[in-house]
Amino acid sequence: MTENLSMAKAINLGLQRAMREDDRVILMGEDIGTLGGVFRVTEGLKNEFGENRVLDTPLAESGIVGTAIGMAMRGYRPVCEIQFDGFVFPAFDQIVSQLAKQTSRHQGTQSFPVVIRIPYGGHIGAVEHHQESPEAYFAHTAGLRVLSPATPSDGYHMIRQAIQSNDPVIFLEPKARYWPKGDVDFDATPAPAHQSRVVRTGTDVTVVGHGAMVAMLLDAAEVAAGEGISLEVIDLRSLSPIDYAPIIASVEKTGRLVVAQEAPGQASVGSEIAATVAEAAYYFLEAPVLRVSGFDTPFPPANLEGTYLPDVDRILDAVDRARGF
Amino acid sequence: MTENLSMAKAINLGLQRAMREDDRVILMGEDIGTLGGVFRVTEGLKNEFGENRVLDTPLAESGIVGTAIGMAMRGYRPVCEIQFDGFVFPAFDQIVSQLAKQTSRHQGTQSFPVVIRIPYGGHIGAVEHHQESPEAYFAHTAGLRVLSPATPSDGYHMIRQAIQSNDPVIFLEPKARYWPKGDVDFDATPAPAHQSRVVRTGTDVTVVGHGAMVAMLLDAAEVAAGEGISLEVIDLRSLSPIDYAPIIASVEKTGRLVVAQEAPGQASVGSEIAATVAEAAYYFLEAPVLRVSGFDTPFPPANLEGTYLPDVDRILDAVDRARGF
Amino acid sequence: MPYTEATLQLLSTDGTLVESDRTAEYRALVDRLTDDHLRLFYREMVTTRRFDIEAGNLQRQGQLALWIPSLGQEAAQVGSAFATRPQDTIFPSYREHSIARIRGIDPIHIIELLRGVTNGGWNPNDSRFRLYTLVLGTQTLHATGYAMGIQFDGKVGTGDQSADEACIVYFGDGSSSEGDVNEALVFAQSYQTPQVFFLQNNQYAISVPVVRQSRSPLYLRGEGFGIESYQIDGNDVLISYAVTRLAMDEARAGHGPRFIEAQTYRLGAHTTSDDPTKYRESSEEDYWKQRDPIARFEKFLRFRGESDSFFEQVRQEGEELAADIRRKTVELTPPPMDVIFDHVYTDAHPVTAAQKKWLQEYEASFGGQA
Amino acid sequence: MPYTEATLQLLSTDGTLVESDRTAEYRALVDRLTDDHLRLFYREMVTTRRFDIEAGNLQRQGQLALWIPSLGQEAAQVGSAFATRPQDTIFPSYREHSIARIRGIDPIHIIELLRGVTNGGWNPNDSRFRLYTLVLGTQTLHATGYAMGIQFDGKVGTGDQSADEACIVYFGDGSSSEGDVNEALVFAQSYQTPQVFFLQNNQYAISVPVVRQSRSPLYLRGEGFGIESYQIDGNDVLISYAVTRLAMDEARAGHGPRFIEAQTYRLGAHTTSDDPTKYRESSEEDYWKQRDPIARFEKFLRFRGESDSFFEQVRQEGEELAADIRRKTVELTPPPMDVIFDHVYTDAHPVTAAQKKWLQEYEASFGGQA
Ligand SMILES: Cc1ncc(C[n+]2csc(CCOP(=O)(O)OP(=O)(O)O)c2C)c(N)n1
Ligand SMILES: Cc1ncc(C[n+]2csc(CCOP(=O)(O)OP(=O)(O)O)c2C)c(N)n1
Ligand SMILES: [Mg+2]
Ligand SMILES: [Mg+2]
Repeated sequence: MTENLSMAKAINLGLQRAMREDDRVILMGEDIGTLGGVFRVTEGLKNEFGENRVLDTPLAESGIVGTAIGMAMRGYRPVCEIQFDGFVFPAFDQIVSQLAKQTSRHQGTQSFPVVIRIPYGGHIGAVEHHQESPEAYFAHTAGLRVLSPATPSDGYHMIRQAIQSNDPVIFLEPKARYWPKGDVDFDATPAPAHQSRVVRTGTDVTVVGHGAMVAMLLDAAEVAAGEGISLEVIDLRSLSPIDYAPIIASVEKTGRLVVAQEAPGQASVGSEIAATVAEAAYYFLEAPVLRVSGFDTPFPPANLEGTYLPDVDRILDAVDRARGF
Repeated sequence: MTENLSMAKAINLGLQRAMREDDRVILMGEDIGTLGGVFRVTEGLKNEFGENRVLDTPLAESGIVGTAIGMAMRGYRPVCEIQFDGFVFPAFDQIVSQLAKQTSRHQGTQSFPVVIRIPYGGHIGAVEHHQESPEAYFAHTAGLRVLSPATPSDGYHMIRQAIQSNDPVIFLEPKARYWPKGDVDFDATPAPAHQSRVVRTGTDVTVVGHGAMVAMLLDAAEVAAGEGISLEVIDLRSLSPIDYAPIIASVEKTGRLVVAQEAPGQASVGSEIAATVAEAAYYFLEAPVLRVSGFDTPFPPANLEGTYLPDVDRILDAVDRARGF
Repeated sequence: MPYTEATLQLLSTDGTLVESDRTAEYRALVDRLTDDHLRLFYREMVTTRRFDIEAGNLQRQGQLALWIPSLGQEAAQVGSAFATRPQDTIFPSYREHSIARIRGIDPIHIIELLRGVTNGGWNPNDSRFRLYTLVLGTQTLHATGYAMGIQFDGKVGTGDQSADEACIVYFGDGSSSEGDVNEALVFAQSYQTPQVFFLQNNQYAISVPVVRQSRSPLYLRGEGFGIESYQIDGNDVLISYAVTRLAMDEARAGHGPRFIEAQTYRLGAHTTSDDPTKYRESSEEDYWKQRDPIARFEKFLRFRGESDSFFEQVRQEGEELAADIRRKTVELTPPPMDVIFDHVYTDAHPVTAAQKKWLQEYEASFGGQA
Repeated sequence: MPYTEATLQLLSTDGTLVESDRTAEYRALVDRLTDDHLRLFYREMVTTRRFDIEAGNLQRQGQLALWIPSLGQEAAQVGSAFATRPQDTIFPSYREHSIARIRGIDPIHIIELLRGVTNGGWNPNDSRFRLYTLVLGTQTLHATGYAMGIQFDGKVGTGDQSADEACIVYFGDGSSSEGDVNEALVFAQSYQTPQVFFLQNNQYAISVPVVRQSRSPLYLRGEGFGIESYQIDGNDVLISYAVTRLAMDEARAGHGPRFIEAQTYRLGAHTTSDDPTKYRESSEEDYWKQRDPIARFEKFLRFRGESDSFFEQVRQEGEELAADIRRKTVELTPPPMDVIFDHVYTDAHPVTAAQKKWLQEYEASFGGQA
């Protein structure tokens, strides 16, 4: 069955299906129960599954992730919601020193299937700490998997895959994409979650991104097409591990790569992709890999987010520069 | 006056001098007072300056950094010690959401001259969480400066520069280099802390690294020289910002670059350097920038650290591969 | 019900003073207040509420991204704020609009923050009212560190209350669960900092009732850390003033930190994004409306013979403030793009400098086309 | 002095039982212990101490990178460990060697951890003794989450103490300052988890005396969070057993969490890297040596008529354990390099797979030269 849904609703349905299929799936977070989450992603779930499976937790992020780890030790599959990107850092120690390392520390005796959902990214005009893109911190951390859907369909399928994964997953939900609708085929067999995907084919320059940036790249490709430039757009979907095969295959064709992200550029996922592709596609690249990122500054006041965040123009500027080599 | 000292002692003297010169410098941390720190870097300072300037704090890292921020608001210049690399994460929120952003949030009305000293890195055979290299997390975070000395001389001068800086500084002290001695000229005018430095000139391949890796690179250069290969070695010193000028100048000469670090490679400082140099020195590179890193796994049990950490052989392997292009 | 045996109160819901041995020392402080003081309390509560309503309207009209009302919490805030001395430093959470005003901050700067014009808004060294902090609880540690700085400066316990300093930090019932708040209590008790922890228990953390944070009264939390703690009726401006006043005096005198839990209620939504009907009963709201801090204090003032003209005048002031804010808000312009880069670091920084330059040139490159 | 009015004790320093109304219910529990039980308590304390000394020797001889002794804390540990039931789960800190042994773990696995052979060491699902945790306090939240899992499973408060479960988590006086421990208390009280918080107050966090963490007794911390709390003489194995036993029973019965502060003393160094003469007086150590948990219990057993041959037999067992550990330690070999990559993830992972393969090929490339 296919329905036209927002990503928020798609993830909601993905959570619901996962919970129906496996009663060891527990949701936990601030305001996710009665209220259904500040983005309503968990709406209705407490009603259906009760307060022992949809937990309105005390207000303490380290507590949320730390207790989720303990539940995983007991065989549960907790799905934590962090209310906003900027509020994941109080839980950072539990994520980086505990969750990410537990599987290795246990050497095969215990899995840690904990999902941490984080609404992230800009474009919503919100106050400080509510528009950040913290993915680099997690992509750098061995032991975690990091996913970010860009469409309602991926929202539905990837949250289910994240919950099915036996590993800790940081699940980054692009807030800017919560509301636009798209078709979701509930019965489709989804691609593996770690695969990146060509979402528009082209021949001149490859552009890759994730989350809300994918729609921006598609817009840019549309504008570029009007100028006679053909962009191939790749949706990363997984930020750790990164599936390089489609990227390299694309670069072998186009010879040019632009990586776009909202996060600050320094020591970021964009850096990683640029470095790896520059090495792996060395003989095919006709220009250096160019990166378009948020500036290396704190996220500015919302009035300036349009200036801070990469937009179609900045992407096309990089495309032009790549073509200029 | 020049003396032959260990880096631990050099930093101790640097702290002492900074405290004598400015009575707003406050040291704080776990066991740094009476005990002088688990690495004895603060030995004798509580005796000299008293317990209001050398604080044995309660055991709470977020508390240490959070109260340091408050002291900075009051005009103090706190220098926090985090006992080991792996224990900085409980303070991560205060570092990333508060310390790093406060200067920008205050828009010129308040500076945040807080130094966070972190003994880091491997080679000491210690248990879990005691051998990590967390620099990527900080290098990715706008608003912080990240320094790492590789020699006693830099230990002495750079800690003073870190304290003099009006910005937050993450000061990473390579534990493996705490004890080897080197000359320290107390009266020398040091190079600016953010500058990288060519520490051995060469012509075939440029190799860059920081902290304990610098000695490793010099060893590798020595071995390579025996095989007739000339390596130019660059000590990064500052990981944020990175001073690319000497690196690019070197690559313009050698055409080849190997970046080495103990940290896991994914989305790391090494990725950033590789990506940036691949772009900035595009016309000069005769091979892709190659990276040698810790594996993308948690730091293994100490028995395996020799296998996990880049060593002379792995560096030379990369050098060979770079030369193979 | 949130009130316990321990709850301190001076002013009952019907606006009469409650006599009790337990509150005698607080009553004495209140008796020393002049009519002008009391009028000031009232004026600040009323005008802030009017401002709050106006800001909510502005948000609905698309002028603000968000508004965070303080409706219902005016007594807890105004009373405690007037209990500080000018040399004391205040660490707010993000809802202490009346306190900002008492500290001389034009509330348009709060509007700027919520409109997305700035992440700060004022110079906290001028007002000794620090910036709003949005990551819950983090400011409690800043306050403790600041209080330690007061100790280093020797500005505590000298016996001169007009020179000694203390600070006060505001946080919510939800925030009390955060590790940082508890670490702040540890440090404060360990170093015996000159500081008051002021917990506004408005019964909710967004949709989550306080019982999820704690099944036992939160002022006991402070006790457990070895800090003298009080629970007050947070809708009684007089007890808020008096208890905070004594606590701050104790802190300034070098007797260490104090902890105050003010039982109050968020009469409106958490923010303009929130819909409280989803998670609470109107009967509960009614209960609290009957305990409205302003209505109660108005009754008290009227008993004391305050004239209609005074109330009318204050109402008028509120209207003027609202009009002023509305005018200033619509005049606000986006900040220059330099705000992104300037002051990220205090000292010169090559990366932000280069990116700023790049952006300027990049923007300039559109000059011809625009 | 660490003991307060509130400190519960059954066995005095001179090995005699203390009579008191306050401890009657605990005394009753102890009276039900058989001679064999009491011998077991003694045996575990003595053999663990001998093991601890041997491990210290091995470290000095370069066989271990580090050793973390439990010297002096045997009573707190052994008593509380025997108070658990097999179905209960234990979350240790990193010093609970006797408890590991009681839970059937060959202490060579602890040696492996400190030798750098593993970051784990045993299968915690077999022993229900979880892995040692080195980031202070983090395990308290894991214990709380686990206890919530017990609740989800309906394994609490069914009235059947032989099927119901609880867990117990150990942490130190220093660790009690960490935000995580306090958040664990918040969650535990909020969800009324079946769980005991067992604080071993050994008076120091490395060099820092407990007064820096708190000027008031730490068991009050638990009270402040609304959790029933006890302070016990941690060098009295009988009170440790009895209070923990009742607390665990309460937890299993669904009456919520309990908090126990055990006043004890780290008789030796923090670890083999540490030199306690730098920060504490020998007079203080002497005070505590006179309160040695083993000597005290030995006196008690001798009063009860335990024979020399028993003590000699236990001594002998300790020697055998030491010899066994020494032999096994020197036989330990470094783990295979696959340990770096395997089990980083449970499911297949391209990056670790590729890096493992790279390393294998890389190492193989030296094959000819080696
Ligand atoms: C660390 C952190 N987590 C979550 C949030 C999101 N958030 C903003 S306000 C709020 C509720 C706060 O409740 P309380 O502390 O009681 O203060 P109140 O809003 O009631 O004044 C939440 C969860 C945040 N700002 N910071
Ligand atoms: C988060 C964290 N910070 C610092 C350390 C370093 N460290 C190891 S043990 C210790 C002292 C712990 O004291 P306490 O909790 O009293 O336990 P004890 O060692 O006395 O049993 C410290 C500071 C650590 N392991 N984890
Ligand atoms: Mg609240
Ligand atoms: Mg201790």
